[in-house]
Amino acid sequence: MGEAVPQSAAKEAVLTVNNIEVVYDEVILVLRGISLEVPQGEIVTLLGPNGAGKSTTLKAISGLLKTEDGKVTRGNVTFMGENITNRPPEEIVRKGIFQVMEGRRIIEDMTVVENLRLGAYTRRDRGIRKDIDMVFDYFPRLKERTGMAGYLSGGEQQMLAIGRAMMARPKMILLDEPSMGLSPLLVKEVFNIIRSINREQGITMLLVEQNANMALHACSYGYVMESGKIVLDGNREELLSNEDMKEFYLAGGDKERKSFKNIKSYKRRKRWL
Amino acid sequence: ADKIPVGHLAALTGPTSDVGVPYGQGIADALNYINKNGGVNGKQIEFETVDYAYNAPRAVATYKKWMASMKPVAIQGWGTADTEALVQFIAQDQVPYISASYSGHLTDPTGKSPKTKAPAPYNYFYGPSYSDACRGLVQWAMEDWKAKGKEGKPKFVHMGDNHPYPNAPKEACAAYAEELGFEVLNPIVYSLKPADAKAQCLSLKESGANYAYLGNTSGSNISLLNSCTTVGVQTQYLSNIWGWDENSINAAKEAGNGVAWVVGAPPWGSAVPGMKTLAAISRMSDSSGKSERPLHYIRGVCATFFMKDAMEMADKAGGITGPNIKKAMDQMKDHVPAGLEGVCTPSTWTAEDHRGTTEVSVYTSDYKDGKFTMTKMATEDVPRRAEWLGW
Amino acid sequence: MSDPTSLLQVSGVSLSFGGVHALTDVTFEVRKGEVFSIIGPNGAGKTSMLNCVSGRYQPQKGSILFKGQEITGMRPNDRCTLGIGRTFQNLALFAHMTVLDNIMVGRHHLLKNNFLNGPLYWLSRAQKEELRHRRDVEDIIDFLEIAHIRKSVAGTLSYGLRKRVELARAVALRPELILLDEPMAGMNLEEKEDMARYIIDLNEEWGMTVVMIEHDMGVVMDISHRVMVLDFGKKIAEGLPDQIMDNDHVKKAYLGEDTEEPETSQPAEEEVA
Amino acid sequence: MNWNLLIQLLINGIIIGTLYGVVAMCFVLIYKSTRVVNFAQGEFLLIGAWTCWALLVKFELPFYIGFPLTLAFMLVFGILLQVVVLRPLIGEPIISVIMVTIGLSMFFQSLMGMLFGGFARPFPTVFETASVNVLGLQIQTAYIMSLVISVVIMIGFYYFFKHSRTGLAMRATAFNQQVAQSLGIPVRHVFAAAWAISAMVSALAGVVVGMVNGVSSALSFFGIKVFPAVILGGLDSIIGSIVGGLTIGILENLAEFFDAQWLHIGNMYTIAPFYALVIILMIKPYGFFGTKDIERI
Amino acid sequence: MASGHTMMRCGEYRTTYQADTTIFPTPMSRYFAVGSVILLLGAPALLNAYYLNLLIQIGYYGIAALGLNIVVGFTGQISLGHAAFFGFGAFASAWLNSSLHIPVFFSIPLAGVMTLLVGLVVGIPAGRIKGLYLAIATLASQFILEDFFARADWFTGGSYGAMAAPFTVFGYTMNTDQRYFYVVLFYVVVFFLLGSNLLRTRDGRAFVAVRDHYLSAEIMGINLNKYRILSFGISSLYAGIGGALFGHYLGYVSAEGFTILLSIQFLGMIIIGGLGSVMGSLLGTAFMVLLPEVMEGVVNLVGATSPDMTQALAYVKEMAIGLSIILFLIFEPDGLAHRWKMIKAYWKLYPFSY
Ligand SMILES: Nc1ncnc2c1ncn2[C@@H]1O[C@H](COP(=O)(O)OP(=O)(O)OP(=O)(O)O)[C@@H](O)[C@H]1O
Ligand SMILES: Nc1ncnc2c1ncn2[C@@H]1O[C@H](COP(=O)(O)OP(=O)(O)OP(=O)(O)O)[C@@H](O)[C@H]1O
Ligand SMILES: CC(C)C[C@H](N)C(=O)O
Ligand SMILES: [Mg+2]
Ligand SMILES: [Mg+2]
Repeated sequence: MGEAVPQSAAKEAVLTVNNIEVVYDEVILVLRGISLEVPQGEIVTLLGPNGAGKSTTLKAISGLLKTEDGKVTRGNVTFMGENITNRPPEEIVRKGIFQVMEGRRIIEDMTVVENLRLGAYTRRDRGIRKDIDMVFDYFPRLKERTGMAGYLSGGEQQMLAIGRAMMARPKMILLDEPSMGLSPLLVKEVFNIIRSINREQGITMLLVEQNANMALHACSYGYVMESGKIVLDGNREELLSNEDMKEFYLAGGDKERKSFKNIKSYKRRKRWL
Repeated sequence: ADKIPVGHLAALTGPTSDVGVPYGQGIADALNYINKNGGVNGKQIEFETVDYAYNAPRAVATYKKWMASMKPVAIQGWGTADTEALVQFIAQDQVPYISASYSGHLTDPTGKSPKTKAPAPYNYFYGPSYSDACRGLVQWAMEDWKAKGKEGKPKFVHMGDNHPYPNAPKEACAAYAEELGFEVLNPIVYSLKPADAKAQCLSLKESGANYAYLGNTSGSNISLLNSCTTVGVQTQYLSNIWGWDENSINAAKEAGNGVAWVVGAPPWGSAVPGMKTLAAISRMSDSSGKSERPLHYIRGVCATFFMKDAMEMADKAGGITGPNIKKAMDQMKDHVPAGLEGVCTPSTWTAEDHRGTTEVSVYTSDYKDGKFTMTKMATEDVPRRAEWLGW
Repeated sequence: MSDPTSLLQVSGVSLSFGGVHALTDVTFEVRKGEVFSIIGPNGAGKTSMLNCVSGRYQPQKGSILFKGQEITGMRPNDRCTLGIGRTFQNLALFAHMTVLDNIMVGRHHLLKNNFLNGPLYWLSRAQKEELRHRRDVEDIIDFLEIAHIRKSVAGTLSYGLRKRVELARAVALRPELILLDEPMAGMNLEEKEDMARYIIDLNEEWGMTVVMIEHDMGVVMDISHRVMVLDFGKKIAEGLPDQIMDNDHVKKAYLGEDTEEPETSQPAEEEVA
Repeated sequence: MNWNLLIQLLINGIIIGTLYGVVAMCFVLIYKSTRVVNFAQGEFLLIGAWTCWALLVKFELPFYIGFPLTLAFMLVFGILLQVVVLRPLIGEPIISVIMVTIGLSMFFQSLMGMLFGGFARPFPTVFETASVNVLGLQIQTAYIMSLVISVVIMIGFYYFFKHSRTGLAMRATAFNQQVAQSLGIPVRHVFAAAWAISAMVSALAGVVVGMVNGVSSALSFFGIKVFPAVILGGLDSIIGSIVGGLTIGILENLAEFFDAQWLHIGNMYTIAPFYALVIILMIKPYGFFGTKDIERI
Repeated sequence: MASGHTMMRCGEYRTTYQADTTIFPTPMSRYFAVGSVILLLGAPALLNAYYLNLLIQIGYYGIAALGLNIVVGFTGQISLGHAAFFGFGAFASAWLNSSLHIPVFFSIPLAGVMTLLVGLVVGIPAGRIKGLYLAIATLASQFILEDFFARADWFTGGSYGAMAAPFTVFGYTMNTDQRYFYVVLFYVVVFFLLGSNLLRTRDGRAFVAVRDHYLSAEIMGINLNKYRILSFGISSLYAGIGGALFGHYLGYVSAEGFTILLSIQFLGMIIIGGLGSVMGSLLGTAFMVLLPEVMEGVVNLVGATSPDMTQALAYVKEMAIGLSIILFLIFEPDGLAHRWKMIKAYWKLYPFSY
């Protein structure tokens, strides 16, 4: 994906989120009209502060919202021309969208291998064994862990969650903070993996990240959201050179990185709202 | 005309519904029949049937509810636990209570017997008490033992759940058995609910009991006999009045052959004069007149008619009130309700002694190829000892 | 033997689960008033180390001294009374309680009312006591800027906010030693800056000694006084932040500087910043 | 000491215990795939037994037709139950679902009472020889049948959960429905399969008990009676359920032995297993084979 | 705040921490609660015996249900043995009164304390056993206690049960529903207030913390064993008080009244009412007490003319109860308290939903 894509509209969008509104528990309005597009074979990233609604957006796409008493009350989500708004999650998985949930939601009372096999639940081909080995090649640590996955360290669980998504071989992966809790070395590796999966298998990705730097470099297009709204979007270059982005997400950009020690005020947030 | 409020507590569901349903039906049919045929001296009986599922607290709650609203002048009741729980309440409220519990504890109206737990002035039931019935059975058993020419002391065992009903005659009967020359073994507990009882049967078999008293109701006895037959128990079973009937004979099939049990009424269709009235009563809930009513049904009818007769007497003696009905009951001597001759056993109640009868009919049954017969083997006259009052 | 400046002394601690050696003969010391960071690759045993200090795990070998007192066999709830508080890597809030109640639980060992006088609320001193502590808790809430979610049910918060509430809860314990397990995971730059500020204030103004596990090297370098590196359960380095950064082993095993560069224009260090 | 009695009681315990084991297995099956404790388990037995009884007695079908028909009926019943009652509850707190099974139990208990009355009904004779001799103890043929079938089922389940894709999916569903759904597991189908299989196997147990003791509402008490068995074996262990069942069966009979020989308390048979249960749980809090909770923080 | 402002309150306005920690989140709810109690004071004069009886039932079961909610809803330990504790309280009070001649006035609270002690003993396994395993262990205690009731002649009258004398104060016998109602009402008010206070103070929070995340609770300084066992103790106290009130109301106590079925019903009350909700305990109890009565009423419309029909209707009634529970949970799986909250939230924010 080396070349930057100038406009998200340049390629056919596989996934279109059209002005959706999401309500939890029938009362808590969280998303107020989010629209975004993910073109075929690209990596699109979604950034934003805590509580902005990034995870909610992903769950609205994958249908998992339903399992948390949430609902898309307006707008719609289309995947490959098909309306998938409020469809049950397992149906959406079978259509080819796989979400890696935030906070490493692995199945704790199963082994690593069993978790991986479950990742491939919707597949019926023979390649499962081979793919398990592939995951182990990427994350050799996992291979040595034979006990219950619940005893893995945080980072190991994160590896497993990513590995499980690789097993699914979906058309599209929604990644919710994949680099969370990983060591710097592994963060780099995970982004390498993300790019290589994207490139080699042509899997489209929607990536939610806090590591804006990494995410922006990996993506072709990005959105920034705050309090349930998209406040900024643009392709990689645009975002990387945006002054606000530099200040709040990218640590000053070209300038000397300022030390965490010297930040004296908390309330310097810029809000686009 | 004024109505006569009567409460009817029945066990139509729950662990004793197997016998509770026919008995309750007998009472209801009898009451409806009475109302259809002139009532009690022209007064209609107004009765409410409440299913309390053999749950004593529920019976007490129902009683309290009745006393707060309909204020019955008499009650047709059911189980031992609930009737014994209500003894003091009804005495206080002066409500005659005819139960289907034949617990010996209910037979002492004054409490003069040392064995009495509590005086039960307002309690009545029709038939021999459980204690007397069991005494009659062991009496019969001893005769049987001798008739068969066996040597030594026969062994007797009481079997039943840990529940007031099976427990009621436990000690009284064991004492009499001992007196008659039985060796009394440790009682065996088995559940009132039908359940596999092979373990208990193995104990029974090992104990070598010659005579085993079954204190539960028919449903649980069927299971017990099935289990015991499988295990190969050789015992003469002696069943209580609620423990064996047409239904259990059919259900247990060959496994139940030879059970000796207490019967408180002639079987349906016997050649006795009262059968005609009985058939008419039965038609109250079965217009075809085809159903064959089990023994429990017939006893329910008798229990109701004794009450009706007492009400009539009370009416003449100044009004149908609890105390008057009691007085009337206490004056019955070898009484048989009109029209039910040969169906209801002549019964006598006095102000001092509520043992209506101490005569015990012992029957046996035989099942073969889908048919069965019931045969009377003996009528045991149990002594009416003063110290057995209330025990 | 106890050095008045030393708050926590861990000596020769080993811990294994079946065949997995989570910790092997680890020895270190945390001095009063410092910010001490533990870094290391995923699965190195960092969390396990905190678990040994807070009492969740019992090391098979070695001893742990807190304020000169042996705490190795002590129950976790008693250690908290001594002055050890912590946050968790995989969120461990009381999901169905409000944020406020979550933090109030932190006051548990400081409160005196109980099941005998608590129910008599108005008649006993319970009400006064509760309100007094409530004021302290409000201070913490103000300090961590979570006033707006005070009454929210913790389980419905976004990941980042939950981390902050966890910190508030740990602070409410008024510990002398606070153990933070990846406090900045799942936060963007701006939020990390805030978090760093909070930690510095806790350390400098509230006088808490901090032990922190963190993968963001920028944060670690900037705010910690000393750093310890674990790898495969063994301590491989300890020292001032700058020394650690220069350690070859650390560079290789943890930061991954020798691995293939990601396809971005930025050098690796700045990416994680 | 009466060795003969002891041995006979032990054999009896093993036989009854297997039956407990089968019912326990039905329990475990549902628990393992949905985390629901099925309080209506006893009613499944009851429904199965009455259905078979009705087919054999009312419709006068031979056993080899009536019995498979019963199983088929129960399969459909299980699926229907899932579609109508349990599906709307997917994703809701497990405790609500458990309460629903209590509601189901009340409902079916009374429905059966209404349809078939409170009497115990005998089963028609199915096996030529009603009982066979095992080590000197007569044992009903029906029990032998259940023993054989249950061992087969047990082995089947064991492999199913350990190795099949669906088995894995069931375990995943039990762990967390949301995660399972995120993996594309059709939670509804998993539920349906679990309930249907469980209902079917329960029917088998119901028929066996019915053959021996007659069919009556008392059958449903089995549902509660096997709780100790389930727990002793470990809530989520197929093998455990059988071991637990056997343990309880043997315990009951041992209690009967001690009671009959020395204690003479009466009722030890029913109560002793519960004492044993508490003691065993204190030593092994997850039963013999239950999976320990993951205590990781 | 006292001034009668007419403006609608929209959202939350609280100025002191005290106002913020009250049991009643809005003045409305406080007026509502106080108002209901005042209204209830007049109930004996206004209602007939039937309704009074229902209210009394809701009262004593409600106290016990709150107790169960403390152990299940707040501490997260399922108990299947609550009926046994309820029974123990009933027996204990009857026994204290009849054998030790302690007036009923004192025997009721004393019975509560006795039950608390039993609860603590039975709760000991909770220190080691968790989740459903614990639930089944409590099931065991249910059966063990039931067996004890049927056997301990000296204490319970064995399988025959025991008589419980009526409640007397200052020589005044509260033997009618009209009078006994006040006794029950007093206990309900006191124990619900005590309960609410407990739950908003230190130990109450500890219970919830243990439920939500016992591993982190322990690290927050909460002694797990202590609170797990304590919650059994407190829940038993409530059960014991409820049971004692029940015993002296009915006048008769029998082991048959305290079976697993009642335990399950208690569980039903709190699940339907809402786990972890004080008000829910009462709402759920009302539901479970009234449901059979409503069904009875519906069924009586058909009118039974024979035992056969009475029997059939008894079954229909049970079926209807089962069905209502199922339907209720399908449509309101979080319980009545949740629905109540939603209604309140709706009104508070009306007309601005969301
Ligand atoms: N199940 C839920 N019920 C109610 N509110 C919820 C629920 N889940 C999320 N929210 C609310 O929705 C908002 C957005 O949450 P979301 O998890 O999408 O944020 P996020 O952008 O992923 O934040 P983070 O970076 O912290 O993960 C938050 O204010 C949160 O409190
Ligand atoms: N209770 C346990 N049972 C079995 N293995 C465990 C247990 N706790 C930790 N481990 C293992 O010990 C090792 C160290 O785990 P730990 O959680 O301490 O790592 P960590 O340094 O915190 O890693 P991360 O940065 O990924 O969180 C891991 O390999 C983990 O699988
Ligand atoms: C067991 C039943 C037949 C009821 C019986 N009348 C009793 O005494 O309890
Ligand atoms: Mg998120
Ligand atoms: Mg860790």
